[in-house]
Amino acid sequence: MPSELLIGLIFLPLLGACLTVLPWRWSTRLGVFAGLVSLPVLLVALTLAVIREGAWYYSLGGWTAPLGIRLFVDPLALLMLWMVAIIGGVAAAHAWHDFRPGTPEGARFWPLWLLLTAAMNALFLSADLFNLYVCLELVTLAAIPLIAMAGTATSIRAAMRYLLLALLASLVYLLGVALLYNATGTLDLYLMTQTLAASDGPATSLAFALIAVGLLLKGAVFPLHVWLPNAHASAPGPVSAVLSALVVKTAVYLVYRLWLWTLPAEDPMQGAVELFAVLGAAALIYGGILALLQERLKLVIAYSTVAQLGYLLLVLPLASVTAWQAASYQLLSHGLAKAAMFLAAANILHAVGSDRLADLERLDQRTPLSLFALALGGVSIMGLPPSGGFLAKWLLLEAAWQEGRWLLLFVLVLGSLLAAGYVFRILAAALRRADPTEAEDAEGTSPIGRRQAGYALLLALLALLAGFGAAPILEVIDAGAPAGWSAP
Amino acid sequence: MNFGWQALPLYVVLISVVTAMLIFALGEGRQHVRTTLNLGGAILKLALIMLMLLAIQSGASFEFRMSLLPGLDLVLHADRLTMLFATLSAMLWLITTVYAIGYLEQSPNRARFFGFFSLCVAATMGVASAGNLFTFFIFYELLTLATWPLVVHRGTPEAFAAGRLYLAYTLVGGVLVLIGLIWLHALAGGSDFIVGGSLAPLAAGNENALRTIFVLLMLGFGVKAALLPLHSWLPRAMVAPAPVSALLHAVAVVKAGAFGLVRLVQDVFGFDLAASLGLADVLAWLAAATVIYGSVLALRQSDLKRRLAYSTVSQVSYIALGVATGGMLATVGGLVHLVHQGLTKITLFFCAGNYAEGLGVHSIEELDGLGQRMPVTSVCFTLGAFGMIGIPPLAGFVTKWYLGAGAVAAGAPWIIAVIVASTLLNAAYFLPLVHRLWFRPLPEAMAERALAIRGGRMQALVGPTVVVAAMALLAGLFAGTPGSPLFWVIRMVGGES
Amino acid sequence: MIALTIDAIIAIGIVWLALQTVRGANVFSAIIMFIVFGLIMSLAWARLHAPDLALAEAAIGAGITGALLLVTWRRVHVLEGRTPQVGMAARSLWLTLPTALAAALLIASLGWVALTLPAEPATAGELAWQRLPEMGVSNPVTGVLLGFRAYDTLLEMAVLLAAWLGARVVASELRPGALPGPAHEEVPLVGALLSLVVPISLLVAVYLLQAGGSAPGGAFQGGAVLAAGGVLLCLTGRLESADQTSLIERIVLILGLAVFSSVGLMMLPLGEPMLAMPGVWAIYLIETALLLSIALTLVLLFAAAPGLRRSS
Amino acid sequence: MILLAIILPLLLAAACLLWTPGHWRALLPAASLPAVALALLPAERSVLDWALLGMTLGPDASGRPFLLLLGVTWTACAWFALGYIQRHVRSFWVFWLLTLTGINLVFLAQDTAAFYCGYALMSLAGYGLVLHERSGEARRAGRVYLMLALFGEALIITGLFLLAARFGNAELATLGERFAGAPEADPAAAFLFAGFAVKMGTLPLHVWLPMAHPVAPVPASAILSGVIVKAGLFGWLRFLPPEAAGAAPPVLALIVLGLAGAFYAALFGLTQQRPKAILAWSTVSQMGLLLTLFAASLLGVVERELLLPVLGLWVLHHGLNKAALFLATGCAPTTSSWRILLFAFPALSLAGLPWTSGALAKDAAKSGLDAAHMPEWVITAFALTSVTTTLLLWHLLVRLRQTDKPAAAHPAWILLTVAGLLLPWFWAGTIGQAAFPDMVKIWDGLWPLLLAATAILIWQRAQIPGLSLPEDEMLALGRRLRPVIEAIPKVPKPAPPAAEHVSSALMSVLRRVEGRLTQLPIVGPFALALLLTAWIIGAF
Amino acid sequence: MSATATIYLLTAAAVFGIGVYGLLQARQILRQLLAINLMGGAIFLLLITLGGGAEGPPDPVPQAMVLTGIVIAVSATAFALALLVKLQDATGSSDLDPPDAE
Repeated sequence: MPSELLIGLIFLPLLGACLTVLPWRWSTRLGVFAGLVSLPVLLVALTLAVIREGAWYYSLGGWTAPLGIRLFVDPLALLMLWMVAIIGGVAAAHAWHDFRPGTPEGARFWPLWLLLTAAMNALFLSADLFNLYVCLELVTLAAIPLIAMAGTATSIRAAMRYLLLALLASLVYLLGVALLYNATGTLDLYLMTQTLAASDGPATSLAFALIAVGLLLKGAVFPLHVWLPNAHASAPGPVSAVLSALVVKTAVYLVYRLWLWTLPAEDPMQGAVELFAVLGAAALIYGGILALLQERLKLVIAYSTVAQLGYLLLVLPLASVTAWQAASYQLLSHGLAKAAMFLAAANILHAVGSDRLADLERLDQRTPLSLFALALGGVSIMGLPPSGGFLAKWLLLEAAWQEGRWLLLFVLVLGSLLAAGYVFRILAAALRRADPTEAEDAEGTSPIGRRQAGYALLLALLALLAGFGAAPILEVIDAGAPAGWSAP
Repeated sequence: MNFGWQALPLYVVLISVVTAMLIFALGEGRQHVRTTLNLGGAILKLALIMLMLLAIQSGASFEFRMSLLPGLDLVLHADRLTMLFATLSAMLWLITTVYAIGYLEQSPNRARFFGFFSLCVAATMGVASAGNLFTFFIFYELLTLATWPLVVHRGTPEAFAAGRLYLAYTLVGGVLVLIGLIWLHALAGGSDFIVGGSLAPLAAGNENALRTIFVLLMLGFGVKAALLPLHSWLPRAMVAPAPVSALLHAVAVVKAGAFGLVRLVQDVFGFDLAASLGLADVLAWLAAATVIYGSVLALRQSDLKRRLAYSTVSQVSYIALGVATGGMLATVGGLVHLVHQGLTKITLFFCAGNYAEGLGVHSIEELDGLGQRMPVTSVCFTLGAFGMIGIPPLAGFVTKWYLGAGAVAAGAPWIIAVIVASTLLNAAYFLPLVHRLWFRPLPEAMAERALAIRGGRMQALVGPTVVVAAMALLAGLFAGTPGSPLFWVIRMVGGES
Repeated sequence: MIALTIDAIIAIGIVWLALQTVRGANVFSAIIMFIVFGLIMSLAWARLHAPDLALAEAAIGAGITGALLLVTWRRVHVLEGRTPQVGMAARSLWLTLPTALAAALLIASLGWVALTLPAEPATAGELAWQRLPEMGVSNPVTGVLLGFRAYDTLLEMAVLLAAWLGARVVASELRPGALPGPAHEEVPLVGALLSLVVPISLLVAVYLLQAGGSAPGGAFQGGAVLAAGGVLLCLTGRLESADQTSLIERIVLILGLAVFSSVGLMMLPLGEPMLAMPGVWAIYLIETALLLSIALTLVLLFAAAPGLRRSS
Repeated sequence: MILLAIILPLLLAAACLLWTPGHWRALLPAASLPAVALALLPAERSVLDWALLGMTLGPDASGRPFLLLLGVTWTACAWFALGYIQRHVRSFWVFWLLTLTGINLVFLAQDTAAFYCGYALMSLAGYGLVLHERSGEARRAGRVYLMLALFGEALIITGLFLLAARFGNAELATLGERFAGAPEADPAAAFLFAGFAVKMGTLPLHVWLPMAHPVAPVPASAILSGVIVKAGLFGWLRFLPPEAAGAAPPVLALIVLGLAGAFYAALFGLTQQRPKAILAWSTVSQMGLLLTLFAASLLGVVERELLLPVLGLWVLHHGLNKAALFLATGCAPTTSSWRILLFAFPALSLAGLPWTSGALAKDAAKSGLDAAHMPEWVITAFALTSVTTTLLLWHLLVRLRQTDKPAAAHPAWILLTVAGLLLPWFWAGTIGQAAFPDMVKIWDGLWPLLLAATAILIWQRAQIPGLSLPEDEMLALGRRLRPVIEAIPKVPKPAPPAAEHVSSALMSVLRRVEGRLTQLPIVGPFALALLLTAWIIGAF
Repeated sequence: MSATATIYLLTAAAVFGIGVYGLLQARQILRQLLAINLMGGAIFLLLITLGGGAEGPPDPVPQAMVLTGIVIAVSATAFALALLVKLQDATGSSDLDPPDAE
């Protein structure tokens, strides 16, 4: 039974996408419901199964690896799937208003959205390098049109740049896969390990280097982040949320998989984690500073993503159970918080008509709920308690401390200060009053506005709650720590 | 986790959180509901605290524990120190709320204001009842968050500049605490506050680590406590409305920092360990320097609230000074100042607010002759000023008495020089104000200016002022009475060390 | 030796054409070079014992891609009346040099690594040969595509669908379609030619489809050929763009994905694993659906139109 | 009664704060009557352990003369003030009554904290009295008064801290026994001595006194000079038991200081022009004498026992007479012969004319000093101060005649003068010091007066021109020095840091970098470089 | 390794490099897309050659992969071309980095 859950996670959205292509309104609704609402239900069952049975493989078509393609589910995958379900689901609910079924926009939006969901689910479950390539391409090709749905010149330009670099990234990755296949005779992530341990030579390391660069490009890691800010900032709100919270994480997820699971512990290529850490540190600082320099709300949030991704790479050299917890929790809390912020930003943009920081005065009057969601998300991003982000930062610092990485510690701290800088810059802009004596104007928020704000708030509250519910989550996560990281 | 009777500290914190949320949800209109909520929350909280106080008197103990991370618990408990701070904040919150309702009448963004106001108090309660450093830190940072909107409440460029500075300082301070905390966690695990310190068994071999940790935490808490090189945010934060300044200075932010220092010395390191590592001296010197420096700078301010702010810089360090001096007497002096400074300073800020609201008076020069226009406020101000100087029988005297005696008893007579010098400086910057109030002629323009507070507003503004002034007076006058802050502190220190 | 010479010539041709594509005097000639590059590539595939690829490269890589490139080039450059720009000259040396250097390093290292790779037969490949009989088809490539790695193929259909959906999202309202309007001037011979070519393409497609089981060919090649027929119909104005995607078109578009998924799911209740093929018929069923979907998607992508209809 | 003494003035002060004193103002002088009762009625003691740090209040032997002085003088002066004060009436009475509360507390306190509480209240409320006229001169005087008062308080509190560390809120009565041998004794005693010396106007801490007393309204000057300065002495007596002085008390040094003050002040007073300033300097001089006596009482327990009544008598005598003289300055004493007579009684009493209370006090003092085995020159010098005092009071009379403006003679003045004549005798009787002088003593009292009279005659004959010096002699010196101090060059402020420029430049650079980075030909090589780096890390 | 394999491997390496260079250097997006397709072709060539295509019997797995890759490439190219047209509509330029932006 549990394995059918995996199938459901991939194929329900996929078939849902097929349904939404059909022209009827009911088919779209049915497709969306089948593809999105079912996910949390499946995941509850899956979570119980994972807790009960631990990680397991599922061979598609009954063809065992290395011949066939396997699915693999473990706590990390489970975490990512949950994020897809929750963040994707809430973002979809938010999108429901702007992209109603039956309208031309809705007809264009939902199939892509469901394909994106299916692609991410497939990606997080796949255990096959080439299959992952297909998944990555599907993610890219589903995500970029969604960016372009905004229709503005900036969004088109951003989509184009994203597309070109994503294609470059995919191809670089594919080249690596080709080399690896030849060197190991298999495409399975987990079978490969044994062969890799036996083989050595420049080919596998070049292959991993290629894969790394491909993933770093897709994951928008400094200095290869250049496509991200505009793409994320110019997309429609729910799309931005999913892009920042989930899509870029796919690449990071694969880096984790490859370096922590596939690569043997003693492989010299493990040295690349130091490079990742350096890049992560640079991203943290650079992204933070750039976020401080932005004049538009969504760009600030987008650069914040660049910075926050740095945390995820910084963890790699630490190799401890704490570091593992830190990485998982950062994945989760950043996802929730960032999605909340983008949804809130979309509401603000909608209400104000501009997301230039200079135009955002008196937001606490105009869009109080969205601002609140934005602020709560910001709290988590800054890593201030009580929030999931705080716990993640705490774990990161603790992990860095345990390993005696002082420089890393410094960078982490600096990064969080920069984050505080840009978050509070937004809030300051939002609370500003052009004329302090001016009387309040009771602009009522429309019911729709309230509902839309409610979605952002929901995610923000989840990010907040993550600050309290860590113990059970981490208990599950701990069981999935990669080999070598679980030792106390 | 235990959500029953034992979790009372949690509920005390939650009351304010819920109040805040309801206020946010209520929005800008519905003034009466909001007022009812505000006062209801404050009174309920005070009642709960009184209940806890009684229970603790009769030997009960409270603890709420919840695992946040493996090996790290969120602990809320209630020891005597908690109750001291919690009672003070709850009481002053109630009074300040009344005051703020009057103060902000007709001004915009009240929902936001009162929401964050409540949140701020929730954080303060959390700080008070935190049972370990980790929990303390959580609420400490929450406090930063909740205060910032209050600091920038006016929405003017100066307010934002002040807010920026405030954040820069407090966030960096938070980071320092965080680092220290992580280090400590690595050394000692999630150590709870234990009277006399929980680190003593670790001391051997870890001296330098512990020293560094102490300094990190000290600087971190020192930011909010406005210790010497870290104080500049405080005067700038004066752009906030008067109730905020009052709360900031008397109850919440600054006190949280000072309270952190107390916890650090008393319950984390323990005074003996801190002293044997030479750390208590460091803190004492720093605090002493702050005491003097703050006073000297206060002398140079011509804006009333800024002068009060620098006075706070100076006065709050008494707390740290007392605790760092060690010994029963000085500790009593330091801890009791937690309450005394709160009462006195809130009086002064209320008065400053009354002057500002009533006659638009902000600078010291404008105080001339106001004793005639606003006699009650001026009497309260005078009482507050005398309390700050430490003139008996006001509360400030009791503090200084114990501090001074404690300094000698602890073999650090140089501290007397600090206290005396500070007293003189206090007098030097407060007495001219009193002089202006009572002995300068009232300028024509001021005599003709209409008093902007009257009617119900008058009661809401002057009433709390009188109440806190009376409390500041009575806390000193009846210091020997059972139930007075001094009495409580003496029992606490005497019973525990 | 002769074989080696041929290989060398093909290789030189490939590299030269690649260079020409990149350095071509103008975009148009670059596209032409690229199309030729694709054709030569299919020769290389043939030389490398990959006839399936040779077919696919010719039909898709060179054919459809080329057609897409050319029609887009026309829409972007010619219709706008812009003078084609010189390819490389505009970048300054400071921008060119690092790239060139890096590319050269890349070529060197890639070449070196590829040459030092131990040429050991791959395990997965060996297994595929061994277990091919279980699939019921004799073409190992089809076996892999629709059997062992059917999941890849399924997702690939999703990619194709996503591409079409994406193209719909960014469809230009200002410049509808690349198709000639109704007033297109008819060349006399075209009609006769079409009436010959289109049925042939259909025939070839069907042949490729059924041959895929045992010989080179399959849904992709067949679909591409069918699409080529469709492209011709478009180019000659037999088909013109419609404002809406018709229901049939929609169904055909998702047909591949839906049928593939359904067949895969079908076995689940029977206790079989997902995507286990119930028999050869299922492979052919899926292949047919894939062929139709691929062909229609490619034609629609070429036409850059929501849908097609017969010209009035 | 004790509480009444504290609370009555407080209540009246509150009443005055709220309402301008109206027809009930006649009550105001009564505020100080409980003190009289406390001085005369049998001792009682209240322990108020709920108040402050645990208060104990009650009159004792050393306090009674002070209380008597306080009660009588204050009542009389208040009576005088009822009519005299016309401006800032409320303010005057509030401070008047607060001062009264404070000094009551000082004289009644039996524990350290309560004493200090009263002392501080008295000092600060006294500021209001000094400043009553609100003139520029009053302000200046007030400022100096306040600064020195605070300085004194600071010294006192320092001393008290030192005591408190050992004894807590020490009960004053037993302080002496416990003081002995305590390591803090010496520094505590030094601080306390210096602190109270400020109030006493002991050289060189007297600066405030000649400034403050003249500017205050007449009744205020009267109590300042007559009563409040005595609080300093009272503090000495309370906190400096003979045991406190330790092994080698610097008694002689203190005596010299006291005598020097007595002579210096009297002589300096001769250079003054304003009657009240002259009287103030006289007070400084007299306080020097009290210091001498007090110093002698430090020698040991026996000496203290011996001199304590003498000090009490002296306090009573000087207080009443000095207050009477101050009131006299408000009653145009030279405008009629009976007024001159009335003026002469206290003046001559101060000068020590036999049969006056002054003579009584001086005799007692001399015999006390004798009994304390003081060197002969001390006693001689002590006697010689009568000469200077006489000269000074003569000078006062001369100045009064030149400046007097017509004014009504207030009955309070007469009352006080009479009290000054009689009360010390009465008091001496109650403590067994009253004795009619024999001839030796009469001569002892008379020769200084004769000497002074001779000097006056010579002076008038020789027509030596009067010298006029400012009242605030030390501050005047300071003013001379100011240009010198200001000439010291100031350290220039450093230029504002260039950090802002640097950071904004950095920001614009970063913006440009980010703009460039988005271009493929730039980000591409980066990616390739990363690739090679990663590869090199892994492969080599 | 056979000579044929060597030849094609080197060809693949060269074409990939040329593709990278072209992608990064080209101004027009059309050219960049061509370059991307060249890179794809090079990878496919590498896969097949390494998959024993030169010696036979060929490994069917890489062949299937390449087939999938080709379809993906054409999908991506098709979408990119549609986006290009839209880009020109929206910005009036078919370049990402117009010369004046430098």
